[in-house]
Amino acid sequence: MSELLLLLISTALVNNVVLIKFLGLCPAMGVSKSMDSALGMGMATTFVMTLASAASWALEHWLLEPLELTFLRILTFILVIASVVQFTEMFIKKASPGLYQSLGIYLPLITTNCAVLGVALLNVQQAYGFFWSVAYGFGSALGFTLVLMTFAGLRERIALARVPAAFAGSPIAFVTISLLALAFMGFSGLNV
Amino acid sequence: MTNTYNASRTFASPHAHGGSGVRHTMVRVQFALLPATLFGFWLYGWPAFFLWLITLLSCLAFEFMSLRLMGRQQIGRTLGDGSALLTGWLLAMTLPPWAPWWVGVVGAFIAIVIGKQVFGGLGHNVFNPAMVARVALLISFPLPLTTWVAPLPLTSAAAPGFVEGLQITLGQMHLTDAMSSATLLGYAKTELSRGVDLVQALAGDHAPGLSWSGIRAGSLGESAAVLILAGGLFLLVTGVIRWQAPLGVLAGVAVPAAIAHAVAPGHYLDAGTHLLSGALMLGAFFIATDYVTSPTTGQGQLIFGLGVGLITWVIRSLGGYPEGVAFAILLMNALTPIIDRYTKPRILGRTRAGRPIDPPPVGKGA
Amino acid sequence: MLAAILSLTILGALLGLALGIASRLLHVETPPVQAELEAMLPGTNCGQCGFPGCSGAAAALAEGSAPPTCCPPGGKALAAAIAEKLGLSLDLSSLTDEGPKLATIAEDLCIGCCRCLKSCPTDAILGAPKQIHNILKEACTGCAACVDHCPTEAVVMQPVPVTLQHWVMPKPLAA
Amino acid sequence: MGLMEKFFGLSWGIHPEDHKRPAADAATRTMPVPERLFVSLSQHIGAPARPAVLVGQQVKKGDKLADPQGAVSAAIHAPTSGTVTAIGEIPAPHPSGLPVLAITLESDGKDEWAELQGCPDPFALEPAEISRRVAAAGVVGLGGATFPAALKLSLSQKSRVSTLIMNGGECEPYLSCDDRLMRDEAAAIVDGIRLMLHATGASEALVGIEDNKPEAIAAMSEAARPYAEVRIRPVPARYPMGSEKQLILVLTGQEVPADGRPGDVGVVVHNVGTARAVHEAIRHGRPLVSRLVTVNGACVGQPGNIFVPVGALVEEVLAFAGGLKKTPERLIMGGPMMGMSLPHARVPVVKGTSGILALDAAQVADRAQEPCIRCASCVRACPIGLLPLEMARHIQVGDLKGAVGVGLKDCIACGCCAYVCPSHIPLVQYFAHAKGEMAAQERARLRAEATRKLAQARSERLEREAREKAELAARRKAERAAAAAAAASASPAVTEGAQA
Repeated sequence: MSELLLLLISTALVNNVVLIKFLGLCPAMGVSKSMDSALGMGMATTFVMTLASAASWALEHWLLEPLELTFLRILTFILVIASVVQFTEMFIKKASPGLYQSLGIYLPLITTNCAVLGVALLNVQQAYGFFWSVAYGFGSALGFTLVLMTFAGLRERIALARVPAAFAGSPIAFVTISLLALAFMGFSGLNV
Repeated sequence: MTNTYNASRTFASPHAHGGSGVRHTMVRVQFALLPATLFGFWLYGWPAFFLWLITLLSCLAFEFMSLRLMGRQQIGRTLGDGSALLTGWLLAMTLPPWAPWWVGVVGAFIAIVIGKQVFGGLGHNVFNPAMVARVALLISFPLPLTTWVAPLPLTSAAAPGFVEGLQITLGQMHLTDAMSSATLLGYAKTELSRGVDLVQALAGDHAPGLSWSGIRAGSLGESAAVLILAGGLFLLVTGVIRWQAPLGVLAGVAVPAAIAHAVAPGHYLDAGTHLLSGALMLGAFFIATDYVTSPTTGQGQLIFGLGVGLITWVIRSLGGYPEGVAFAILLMNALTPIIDRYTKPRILGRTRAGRPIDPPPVGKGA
Repeated sequence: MLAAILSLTILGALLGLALGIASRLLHVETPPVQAELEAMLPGTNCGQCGFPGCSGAAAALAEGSAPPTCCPPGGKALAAAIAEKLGLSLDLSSLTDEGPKLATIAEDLCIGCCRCLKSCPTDAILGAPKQIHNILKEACTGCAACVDHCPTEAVVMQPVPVTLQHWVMPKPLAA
Repeated sequence: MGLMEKFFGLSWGIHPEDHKRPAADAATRTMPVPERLFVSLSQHIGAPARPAVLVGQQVKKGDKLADPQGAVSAAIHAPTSGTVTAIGEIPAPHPSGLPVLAITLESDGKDEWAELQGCPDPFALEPAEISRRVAAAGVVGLGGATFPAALKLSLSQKSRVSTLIMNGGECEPYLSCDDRLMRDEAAAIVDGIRLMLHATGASEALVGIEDNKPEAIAAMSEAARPYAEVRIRPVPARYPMGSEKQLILVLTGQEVPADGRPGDVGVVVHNVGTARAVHEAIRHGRPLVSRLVTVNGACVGQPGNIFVPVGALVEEVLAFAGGLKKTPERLIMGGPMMGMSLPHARVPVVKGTSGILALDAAQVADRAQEPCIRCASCVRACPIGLLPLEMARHIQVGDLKGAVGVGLKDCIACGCCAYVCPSHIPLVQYFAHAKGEMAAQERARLRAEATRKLAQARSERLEREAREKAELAARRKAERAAAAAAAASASPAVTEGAQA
């Protein structure tokens, strides 16, 4: 049990998928205008990432390796991720149209979210077992959501600030997320 | 002769004021910092004073430059409100005393321009400017930021004179190895990595008892934990800061430290050492209580403090860096908007979730 | 090689099938945005936005070819509502809300030709042939459609005088 | 503020220096009726009153000048005897200096009352009758809100209120008109309270008086001793103790729901001044034509409390109070925390004028606004538990909906936040601007909706006219065809072929 906890902490905080591995930056910048849409995006990505990790492990060990088709790995992973995202989009459109409206274009874009594919490929690289790869997927998605929520909170506050004209809009967002990355480096080297 | 009166513009109520002022608060904080700073000058000699001076002056210069660039009016008044001065002062307090001059200038640039003015000036920045600069310097220039110096009180013979001090700060004279030494936390971290049991490592002249008096290697203003504590209590009594954040930070470090020390004394420092070493005291009373970047309500400040304390202890005991206060402050600054959102005071007549409370059953009898 | 092609096509087919079923289960029809937009517009077809009436403006807004501030009578409130509905960012700088204007008829110039009567989208002008006309203040939307119809230029747009009840405390200058 | 109170007592609000003495201790003076009175027609919450007199008409003191209009309104009576010389616009006692409709009354110097219809035994009257007489006398809340008192009485009667709270708090600094009334006319006030108890059917009355007015507490306790149902309850002196929600919370421990009225928790709140006005109206039949006004501030010659006829100019009141020693920094009607700054002194006193203050620069302590450093002293001072700094920041960038989300609708504009703000930010001005702006946007939305209905009505009219014209044309064509057919049938042989 404690290794699971340590794995989650290490993927969520120590080598955070957005701020340390720099994966999934465009949704981090795109959807973090308000905390509610950030939470919605975080949930959607967590759902997709966990499912994608499980599916990619299954594909890897039951389909690609037995038939030595590992060169098709990225293609099949993207296929699976795309269908999971499509399913999520339909589900959110049905469940909460408000969230669907606020996520807008970034919901179908989870397919191209490099964090999702990145985590799937990292799972294969680190040759985790089924349970550990799902845990790894869930942990990094947790890290993604944590950063997204924190960054959304900061952006909501900055939206009310008197930012000089040169920095208004996305420049100040880039400055903020870089300072956030600076802060996350404190966790580097956490021998957990 | 009745004096006729004509209003110059429409005034809104209230037409009275309680008399408090921003400058008034800033002066009090600087006054509380004075004892520890003077002790730092005495302990580390002239170079410390020059570094402090350069940092302060460059902070003011960068503030003036950015205000001019942004075309703000009353630049004189804004400079005079002492916020840039305080940021520079706090930054200087966390730097190694004999660091070269450019560390102070670059730190001031990062703190004032990137840390504050970019967000819109006083009151709009989201991260504590001094900590942003401290972390940026530590990560980009590790060597000058971790060369500590053994205490050389001004009165002792070996202390560098005025001119020598200036040269050290300007970088002509580089440090001989004899002078440099490790801080308590740094020493504990290296011993741990070499697998040496902490109990014997701290038995010799590195005993933590020394840190009580402050005569030990450390940053410019942090070594005298007792003096900072005194300054902090002064601020608490005069009402400039509130008790929630400092108590949270100190408890956030002391509690896990005590538990871990009890479980494995060999691997974890005890609570007392943690409290008195490194930048904790300065962080608890002067940095965690920075109005702009900490939560608004008392409850939020308590959570903020506990978070800072816990993360500091985690980084100190398990992390890669010997000192975690700066990182912890930045991380909790990032979480402040979320903390503020969930620790709003309850509005009179509404439930905590914001819906109007339903009135009690009213009737002739009830 | 065959295994690669086969496995991918089967996988694709299976997933496609699953998605087809799911889309039928989770089908939800969304009302066309244009109808909702049209309900928000004033509906006076005054043409100040340059589109053929409010439905034209609604269609342009739905396609995204018209900015949310395209409807002057709507003022800031309408622009904000449209921007929120379409999820667009809004800059109110272009909309100089210098306050609504109302049409007033100079009674000494009015010759009772009824030309302005017919052009008013809200029937705000009262009058009969050869009688002096006048304007109902509550009905006039300030769309100025009547101004250029008047041969004797008796119709003038005048700003609405501020009354005690409608006065708004000025915003303090931000330091 | 004692240590106990700091930790366990009331933590909201502020504790300003009350500046009430020596004005509160000075004896009450009565101002002679000035030569000309300007009686404003909107001196109360609700629709302005409609003039009931003609220009040139002779009136006696107490005659009705204007009738209430609509559900929420109040009657207005002649403050003195004389002739109505004009009904027109005069500058209103409002910071904007905009005009308001008013009746100008030229006094004939006799100051002669009309024949009044008092009632020796008012407790025999029906509660509804008492409300009717109070309405007929034009009594409004004298605490400053000026809500028509009769309406409140009948509303409480309907919602079966159990407790009547008399607001003797007067927590605003400088003001002492309620204090003076309680000291001099405690018996009249207690009698008014008993009348209101009878009118509302409430079982007990709690009179909340701040403990910085010991003489008033003593006088009222003395006057209320014979009546058990009237209980004097001293409350801690702090601002805004006089606000409805705070007084109810402290006296009864009940919290009024955010969008509800005190009636929802079985309570109704009236000012002690209103009680005296009710007593005068029921016992002696005298309408509300004059009131006690505190004239105070560093620039006033002899500060004190003065009985002023409604409609007298502020200029004349100041002249009667010893004139202005120096030009004031700011002239205020009401208290310094919630009062209105006046554009100039040539504006009339109204029923809601509890004070006229001529403050100098030191007392106003106005300084340039500096950026907000989020010190949250405003959050601690807010008696309603709002976040003034967040609301102001939302309003600064123009996000009014965001400000409402943080609680702008619950703000009572008491002024505590702006009073304690170290950066001197005019927070209440932001909130007043935002509320005004939202009201303006709401009016614009309603107007747009009305316009849409008018546009639809017009298009329907045009369609109907077109349809009728078409039918008319069709009917005429049919008639012509029928006439032609009839003509054809008269000579069938000739036209048969052509018709087919």
